[in-house]
Parts: sequence; structure tokens; C-alpha cells
Amino acid sequence: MTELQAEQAAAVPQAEAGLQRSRYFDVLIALAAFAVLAILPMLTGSKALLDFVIRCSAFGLFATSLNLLVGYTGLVSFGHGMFFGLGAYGFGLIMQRTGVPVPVAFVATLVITTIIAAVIGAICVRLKEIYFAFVTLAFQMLIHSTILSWVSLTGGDQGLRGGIPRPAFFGIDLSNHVHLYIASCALLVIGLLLMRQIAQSPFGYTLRMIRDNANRASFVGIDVWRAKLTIFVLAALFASTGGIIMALFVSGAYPEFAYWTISGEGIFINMLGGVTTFLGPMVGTVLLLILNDTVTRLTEYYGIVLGIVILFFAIGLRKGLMDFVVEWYTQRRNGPGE
Amino acid sequence: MLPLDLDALTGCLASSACLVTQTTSGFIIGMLLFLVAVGLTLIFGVLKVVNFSHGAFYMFGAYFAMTAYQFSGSFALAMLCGAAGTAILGLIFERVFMSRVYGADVLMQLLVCYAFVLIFDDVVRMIWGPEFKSMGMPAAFQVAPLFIAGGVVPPYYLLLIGVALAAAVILGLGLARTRIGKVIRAAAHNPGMVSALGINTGLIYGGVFALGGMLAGLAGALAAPVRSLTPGMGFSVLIESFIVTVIGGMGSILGALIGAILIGMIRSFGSLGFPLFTEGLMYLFMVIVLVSRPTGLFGKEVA
Amino acid sequence: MLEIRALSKSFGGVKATDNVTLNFADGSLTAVIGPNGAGKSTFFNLITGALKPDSGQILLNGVDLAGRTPPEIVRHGIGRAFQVASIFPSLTVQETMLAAVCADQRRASVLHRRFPLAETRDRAGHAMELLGLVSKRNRVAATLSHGDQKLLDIALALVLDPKVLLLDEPTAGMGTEERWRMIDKVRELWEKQKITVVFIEHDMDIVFKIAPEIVVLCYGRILVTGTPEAIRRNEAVIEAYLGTEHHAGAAV
Amino acid sequence: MTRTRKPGVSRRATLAMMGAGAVTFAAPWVARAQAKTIKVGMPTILSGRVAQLGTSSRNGVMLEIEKVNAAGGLAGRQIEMVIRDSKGQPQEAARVARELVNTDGCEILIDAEASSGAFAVHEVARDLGVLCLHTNSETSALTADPKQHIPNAFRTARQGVHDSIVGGSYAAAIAKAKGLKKWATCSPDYAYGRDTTGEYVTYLKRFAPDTEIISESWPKLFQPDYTEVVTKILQAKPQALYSCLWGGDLTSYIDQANIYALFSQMEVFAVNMADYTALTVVKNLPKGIHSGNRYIKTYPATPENAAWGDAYKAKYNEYPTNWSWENATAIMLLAEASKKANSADGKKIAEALRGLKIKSPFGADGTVTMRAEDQTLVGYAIGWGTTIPQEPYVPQVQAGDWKTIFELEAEWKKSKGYT
Repeated sequence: MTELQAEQAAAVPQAEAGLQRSRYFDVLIALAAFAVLAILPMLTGSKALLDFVIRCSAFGLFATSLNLLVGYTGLVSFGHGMFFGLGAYGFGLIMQRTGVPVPVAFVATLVITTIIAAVIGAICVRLKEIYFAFVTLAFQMLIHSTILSWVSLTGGDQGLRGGIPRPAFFGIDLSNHVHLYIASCALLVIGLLLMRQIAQSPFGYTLRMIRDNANRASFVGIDVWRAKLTIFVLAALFASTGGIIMALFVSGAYPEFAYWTISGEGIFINMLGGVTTFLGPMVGTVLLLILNDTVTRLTEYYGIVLGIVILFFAIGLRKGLMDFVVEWYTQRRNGPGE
Repeated sequence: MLPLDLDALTGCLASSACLVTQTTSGFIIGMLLFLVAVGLTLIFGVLKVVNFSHGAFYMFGAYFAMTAYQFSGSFALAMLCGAAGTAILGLIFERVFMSRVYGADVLMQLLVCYAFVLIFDDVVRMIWGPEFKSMGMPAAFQVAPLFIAGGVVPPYYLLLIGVALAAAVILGLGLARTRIGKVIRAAAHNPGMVSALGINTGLIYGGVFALGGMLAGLAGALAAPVRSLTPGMGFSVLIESFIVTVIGGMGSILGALIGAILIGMIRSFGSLGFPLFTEGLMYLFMVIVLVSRPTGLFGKEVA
Repeated sequence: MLEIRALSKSFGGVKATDNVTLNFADGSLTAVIGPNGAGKSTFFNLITGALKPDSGQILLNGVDLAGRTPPEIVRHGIGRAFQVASIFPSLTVQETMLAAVCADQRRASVLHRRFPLAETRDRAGHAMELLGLVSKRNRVAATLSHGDQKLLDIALALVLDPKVLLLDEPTAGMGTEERWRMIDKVRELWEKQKITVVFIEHDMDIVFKIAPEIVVLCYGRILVTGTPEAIRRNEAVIEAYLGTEHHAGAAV
Repeated sequence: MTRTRKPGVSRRATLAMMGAGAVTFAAPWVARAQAKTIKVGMPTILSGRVAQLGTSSRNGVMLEIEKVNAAGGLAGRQIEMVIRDSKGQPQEAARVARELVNTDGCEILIDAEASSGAFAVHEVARDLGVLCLHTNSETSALTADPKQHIPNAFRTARQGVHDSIVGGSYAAAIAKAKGLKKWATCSPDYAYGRDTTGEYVTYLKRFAPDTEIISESWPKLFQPDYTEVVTKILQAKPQALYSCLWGGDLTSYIDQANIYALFSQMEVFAVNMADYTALTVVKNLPKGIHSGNRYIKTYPATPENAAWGDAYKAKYNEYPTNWSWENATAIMLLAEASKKANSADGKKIAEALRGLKIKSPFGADGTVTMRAEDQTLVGYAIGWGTTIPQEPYVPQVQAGDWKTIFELEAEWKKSKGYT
């Protein structure tokens, strides 16, 4: 647990009522969100807006899953992007080479991700703090190097070329833009719901204990290593799903998906949106993508603009947007007296 | 899957001439890396900051040196400008920005550095343009390479090695023996105590960051005659020197030296045996070191 | 019954725990005392699995726990609280208790249900009641006073229903009055819960007042064990310990 | 009207955006319908290490757009270029390309991406069916592989295999004349480097069967330090060295190899040397490096080519690059095809493009052709010569023979299973 998180968490006491809020409420919100997203194509003819939501789904799942590690467990992973890349490559390769139905490829990709994440995680979660960050980064770069070198399988730096075939299944045709959009939204909503469940389950509180004080957690009878490994693998699964959406969106997979910059962007999204609320990373994703899309239209000096925005959050607010909003809201509600 | 050329590797290991040449070049690569990495490790050791913008300082050093060289034609002045310019930049960067995020989350520090990587790259692109540049080798160094103990060494690299070794010795002795060095080490271990003694820790931090920036800038300046200059040139250098410091142990100057030479050797011999997977080898080595000894070969165990 | 048999641990040649053999009867209350560096904390760390002993046995009701990991040892019924309150800063008191009970019920990895689990409420509430934390149950741990954090730390050990409770200086860092309140609490807990309690304590007044059994450690060895009266009269203890520490301790 | 992006304007616009906040955020999804003008979208790399690719591609395009617009545009519609930075990331290239078509209403794409970005844009073109001209990717498979083929995508750039055939035959002639038998290669470790080198070696051996490769080096793209590569080559003692390093990597390599005196010990064949980006930047250019022409205004030695190079220099105060002419050619072809089809419609232009032959300053015989069968550019000037350290840099270029190129290319395609 970093000081920052402690400080922020301490400032936002959770009321008992919040603790009790049932999962049906979450499901209700999720259904409502999905309904809104689903009727969007009928309201607007803008394909770009649908594209935007698809990308939000891919990065949102990725960033939120990273927050399960960073925000909930205190595991700062600099290599989470490898699972994003793994999802994209795994899915793309299975579809290109075997021609199995999409759902089969989807499940197979997740199985592969589980195996690889379990092996890498078993090695990584032994290390603490910044060293965990380093070793995950090293693994990420190792995987990236392997993708570049293993040309016969991955196409090297050119990526998986020739498009990813997407045969229709159950009447869903992912090569149709609207179908892909609806499918991405569904994956996003289901993914968020599942992650929310993880975060609010007893296991979620086990993670919080580990983040706050791993040593104490082990004296409460928690097998810290096992819990860390479990969440590492679970988070990898959602990141992989994000990668699959991205692969479907660009109809290919590229080594950049497994490069450290993807992990860096994930961290950045988390910091932008805030790590102490569940939806912080989702807000961060939307913010970053809007920022990216708008600024690259207006200037080619994108770096300066983005840099200044980062400085504003890091030095000005010193926290993510959602953290800031929640804090401001609680202060207002409680009044200056408390 | 891994393209191997073990024959070339064993062939080289069997031939003394090849062994000497590749060892020499591994050493040279290592010393160039060390020059960049030592600033990184110094800043981490004292400030506990992983200076992600270190590569940007390297880049500025190179551009400053090139500009000074173009205007003056003096190599010495170019080096001085590269080093002094980045030292000032480092001081400003630390005092105005980094000092605001000490004690904050390590991620916040990284973000500030990352912001400046983006900003600095664009600033260089604005000032010097997007195209790559070359400073050119001063006439004094345009001479045939020397043969030292069977290894080929260009005279310019002798200079680089000299500077790198001097930096290692001066930093090592300076930190261990001088009063300032002791204060810096004390600040590293117990900042509260140092400020309680009436020493301005802000000054020390600013100074160390300036020193680290200067070392990166000097490395950039020294590299300018042999490497092309582009916005973003600091990036690959940052990654390699980062690997070096992690392997050697963040904060350890000796570790950076040994780590740099090890990476140099991996590059040198790896290019013979695994020509397409040299980079992968470095990451593999980094994983192995981290897993077996998280604090690096020469890092202090953290309780 | 907790039996320690020939327990040893050394760090680079220094014997921090040297061939210690001790029995703690069920339901006993024992104070462990000794000068600084006597190996008291090491002794606790060995029993709870924070350190692996070089040799020896730790038998709890006949089961050898030596060399096992902390979670395993906790599950066998040895709980501990720390010298510096070791808590979960961002969780509320209640969340802390509920999550700990979850862990004790082997439900720490449950994914398909929502926290808190209904079956954990009674035990969590009971522990908070015992330690007088009920009114503070919605406070975030980081915002609690030092004394309450120590209580929370003990509650965290107690909520697991341990057979043996190890308290490392429960009164550390407290003022005189607060100390007495805390130690009364410890004694009260011991009486109510009927569990074995072992605690480390520096304040001799406290030790002699409440502990029926005392173990004196010195340089990793057991100097002597016995009742307060026996310890008070023991020449070796007076020489090795009381002569220096007692006055210092009393002066606080 | 042509819309160029002046940095000053965009900076102010950026500030305005940051002030205006959410209102402006909605802007990306509001398609700005402007009748009459035809928008041409161009995803390219304008930031990072290869920003020069984007800027010189843009320059090449804009130079021609002015002329085309002055002459009435595409079938009477003025061209408006919309140029966006993809930052060299394939997913961004795909995203930008889609946005250009879907939001900005671009009817044609000039894909000035390199490497994997071009393949990403190719997939977008496949998906959206929009006319797409690849201007920078020289990877042969992009057009040669029938699996990649789509009717609406064309390449107006060199093709790797063409370069290799010409380079291989040129090198073989020198090898025979000078008795160069032992060769080493040193090329960047990515698809372009590996493919181009492999093909080059194939043709070298074909024309000069007694040559052998005794050492291969594969430095990483953008590697800063080439010491181990240089000493490895020196160690192998080859008589000749082939390299397809390019841009800043090539100049770094030359600077570093120079201090090891490598160039005095072997003949060096560097296909990407004869481009002004490298020629003007290297301060101590060794004499007599063999190089393919990338862009030089003295080859083809025609007044048209010289005039084009000078016009470019006058406008942008720098010499054109290989990317510049490739992108300029895209616009020239578009304009001609539109004239021929008498339409600005993408499908009709595509139809007209197939097999279209136009006059061009960059043609080997004054013309270049968009070959119908695989929709890639042929007939462009291609040749090899040796460098000197000052203008004209490559005084004599030995032209490649397109007849031979076509024959061997067909054979190569067969061997790859492409036909």
C-alpha cells in the first residue's frame, strides 16, 4: 500500500450502507448502461462514435483489470500489456490458422492466457514493490522480443497480416460494424460486472488487506502468494479480452500491442481516472482516448499537450479525476465541520 | 524458433583473436552504457526516483553539443555545453517539478518524468526539426584505430572509456571520502536527520539531479559524433541503461559498472551466437537476476 | 498446550534464540521479559512462522508447527499482535474484522458472493465488543488513535479464535494511564476467553501485577521461569536484568 | 482550397480546445460536410524517431496537390488534404484511417505509414472499401501476396524485390570484376531488413554463383550503438558488405564504422545511402560506397527531375527524400486517373488506375506505370552507383533493366507461391 492510496482511502470513509449495496444494484446499472450503449447506433449514424466505444471497451477492460492489480492489490505491474498483446495474438492466430468458431477461439485464448499468466505470475509475484514492477516489465519486453523474433508464427514486426476471419456464429457477424460494436459493449459490460464482483467479493477484501499490509494479512491466515497469483491471472484474463476486442477492431495483431507502452498507457489511464474508485480507470480511458483523438487532430505536437495534461494531474490535482470528484463530493456532503 | 548460430559463437570462443576483439568491444559498449546508467543509478540511490526522463537528458546533451560544435568548431566547448546545459536543465527540472512529488506515490513521479519525456521530445522537434542530424567526428579523432592487446580500439573510444572510468572513480571516491559525499549518502539514508542538522536537503537533491542530468548530457555529447541525433533518441538508451542499473542494483555505482560491462558482453557475444535474439537475451538476463536477487547484483537488501 | 522444544535460531553466528524449551499450559497467562536484545521478538517470530527456526520443535497440542508458514500456523490457532500496531490502514474497523473472519473460515478466496458474508457478522461483532471498538466500527483504521489501533491489532488476532495469543508489547508507546487500561483489557480478555496468552512487556510493575507466570530471556536463553515472587527473588534476574532495566522501566 | 497545417494555428487551436473543454470534445463526431471539395485522408508518422517520414511525405504530397488544385482538382473538385499523426502505432494508424473516412468524410486514403502500420491501414481499406494508395511501404508481400490483394488498394512506392534484383545484378557484376567472393551482411532486424537482404543475397548468388555469405549481423531498428556489429564484421574479414540500414541508423553506423576504418577494408553496398537525408547529414562520408538511388535529383538525369527537386528545395528548404517522390507520385497518379475516368469517385478512379501509365520525373524512361495485375508501381527509376562526399553525391548511376526485373520478379512470385 502506498502512502498516496492510504491517504486517499482514509479521506473517503465508506459508509456501511455502501458495504451492503447488493450486486443486483450493480447488475441493474450494467443493464441500463448496456441498453443505452445498444440503442446508440439507432440514434446516431456516426461510425466514429461506435469506433470510439469499441476502443473504449478494449482499453477500458485492460485498464480496469490493471487497477485490480494496482489499486486493489498494490501490485504495480509495468508488464500488464503483455496479456493485452497475448489476447490479440492468441485470438488472431487461432482464427487465422484453425478456422474454429469465434466463441471457441475466444475461450481457447483465455485458456492460453491463464496458463501463461500463471507461469509468469508464479515467478513475478514473489517480488515486492518496485522489483515486481521491474520483473513484469522485463517479461513484457521478453515477450515483445519473442514476438519480433518468431517471424514464422507471429509475422514479426509486420504483425498478423491478411485480416482476421470472423465467421458468423449464433447470428452474430463480427465483420458487421454494428454487430462488432454490440459484442464489444457486451464484453465490456460483462467484464466490468465480473471485475466489480471480484472487487466486492470476500476475495476483493483479501486483496485490499494485502495491499494495505501483506505481512499482517499472512498472520490473519491468508496465503498472500496464492492470492496475488490468483488476481494476477484473473486480471490477465480481462486484459486478454481487451486485446481480443482490439484485434477484432483492427483485424490484426501487432507487436506494439505487447510493447511496454501499452502497459504505460494503462498506468497512465489509471492515474488519470483514479485508482480508489472502481470506475476510475473507465473514466480515465474515456478521458485519454478523447484527449488522444482530439489533440492529434489539432496539432502534431501531441506530446507537449499530453505532457502538460499529465503534469496537471500529477502535480496539480495529485490524484485521478474520480478520486478528486469523490473527495470533493464527500467533503461537500459532510460539510466543512467534519 | 530462436535463430541460433552456435558454431559462430564456439568458433569465436576458440579463436583468441576473435575472443579478444569481441571482449574489447563488449567492454567498449559497456563503458558507453555505464556513462548513461551511472546518472540513473545515482539519482535513484539518493532521491529514490526512477528517472524515466534520463534518456531525454541524454538527448539534450547530444543536441546541445552538436549546436555548440556547429557554431564554435571546438570539440571541448561542445562537450562542456552538453554537460553544463543538461546540468542546468536537471536542476530546474528537479526544483520546479520533481520536488513537488517527493513522498508521493512512485507512480506520480513516473508520470511527471513521462510527461517530460513527451514534452522534451516535442521541444527538440520544434527547435531542431524532425529529421535526424549528425555532429561529425572532430578531425583530431579521424585516425586509424589502435591495436591494444590484440583488440581493436578506435582512439575516440579510448577517450570515452577514459571519461567513463574517471566518472566511476570520481563518483565512487567522492561519495565515499569527501564531506559532500558523506552528506549526500546521509541524505540518501535519512533525509530527516540531514535536514535536522541544518543542511538544505533541497539543495542536495537539486544538486544530485543536476549531477545525474549532467552525466546523461555528457554521455549524449560524447555520443553525438558517432550516433545520429533524432527526437526520441534517448529512448533506446534509457531502456538499456535501465536494464544495466536493475541488474547492477539500483543505487549502486559499482553495480552499474559491472552491469554495464555484463550487458556489453551479452551484446558482443550474443550478436555472434544469437544474432536475432540479442535484445531478448538482455531481458532474459534481467529476469534471471531479478528473480534470484531482486535488488540486483550489488544492490543492498531492503528489509 | 504449547510446547517449545530446543528451539534455536542464529543470525550470522549470533544466537538469537538458543535451545529454548518451554511449556505454556492451556489457559495460562505468561509474561516474557528480558533486556533489550534478549531475543523476545525473535522468539515470537519463530513461533508464529515469521522466521524459520534452525532447529527445535513447536508443538501445539502435539502438532509440530516449526518451519511452517505464518498462515498455516495461524490456522492451527496461534494468533499474534504486533509491537507497532499492524493493521489495514484503508479498511474500516468492521471491514477489518469481517475480512479476518472470512480468512479464518477459509473463505478468503470466495469470488461468487458479496462481502461481507452473513456468517462472519457475529464473530466480527463479538470481537469488536470484546475490545470496545463497536462505536468506532465505521472508522477507517488509519484515522484511529494509537491506542485504538493497538486494540484493533489485538482484535484482529482475537477474532480468529486462537488457542494461543501472542502479544508483542501491547502497551508499547502508551502513556501510563493508557497502559493500565490496556493491560486490564488484556487480563479481562484472558479471563473471558479462556485462552493461552503470552505477552512481552517492559514495564515491570505491570508484569508483576498481572502475570501469574513469567519467563525471563537473556541472550536468547531462558534465564529463569516462575511466578512473580520467584522471579523477584531470583539473584540471576536481579543481576542480569532488574538492576539495570527495572529502574529505567519504572521511570517511564 | 488546400488546407495546410500551420503549427501556429494548431497551437492556438489546442489552447482553445483546452479552454472550451467538453464542448469541443464532441467535435470529433461531427462530420463537417463541405460540398465540392474532395477530402483525401493521410495517416502518417509525424512524431517520434521517424517523424521525417511523415514530414517529407507530406511535403511531397502538398507540392503536387497545389498543382492539381491549380489545374482544377479532381474532376472539378478541389482536394483538401487531412493529414494525421499515427505516432507509428498500427492500432492508431487503423483508428486514424477509419476516423478520416468515417468522420472527416475523406473519400480517398493516402497511406503514408511504414511497416506494420501500412498493413493495418490495408485492413481498414479492405473493411471500408475506400480507395487507398500505399506510398511508403516497400514490403513486397503487401501487393505481391494474392491474399493481401484488394481491388481498392494500390502501391505507389518502390517494391523491395525490385531493388534486390537490380542491386543483386549490379553487385554481381562488381563482384566478378573485382573478385569479391566473401560477403557479409548487416541489416536491421525487422521484416524490411530481413526480406530485402534475403532477396538481395538470392540474386547476388544467382548472378555470381561463387560468392558466399560468411557473416550476418542483425542490429535492432534504432539501435544506438553498433560496436559489436562493426567488430563482428571486421572479425569475419569479408571482401564486401551489404547493408539495407537506412536513415539515422545508417548514418550512425557509418560514423561508428568509420572510426574502426571499416570502409577502407571492404567494398560496401548500402542500398539506402543515396538519399539526401543520409548524404547531406553524414559529415565524413566515405568515398565509393555503392548505393541504390533513393531519391537524387540527378538521376534520372532529366530536366524534369532536376526541376522537381529544385522546386521542392525552394519550397521546403531541404532536399526531397525517397518518401517525397513516392507520395508525389501518388497524387500525380490520382490526378491522371481522375482525368481519365472523368470522375472523383473512388471506384472509378481505381478502375482507371489499373494499368495507368503517366509521365513522371521519376520514371526510368520518363513514365511510370501502375501495373494492373498486382496494383503496384513499376517503371520507376532504379539504379546503382558509387558515392562521392559532395554534390552531386552519386555522379554516375547504372540503370537497372526493367525487362530483367519483370522476368525475375515473375520467377520470384512463382517461388513464393504467389502465382
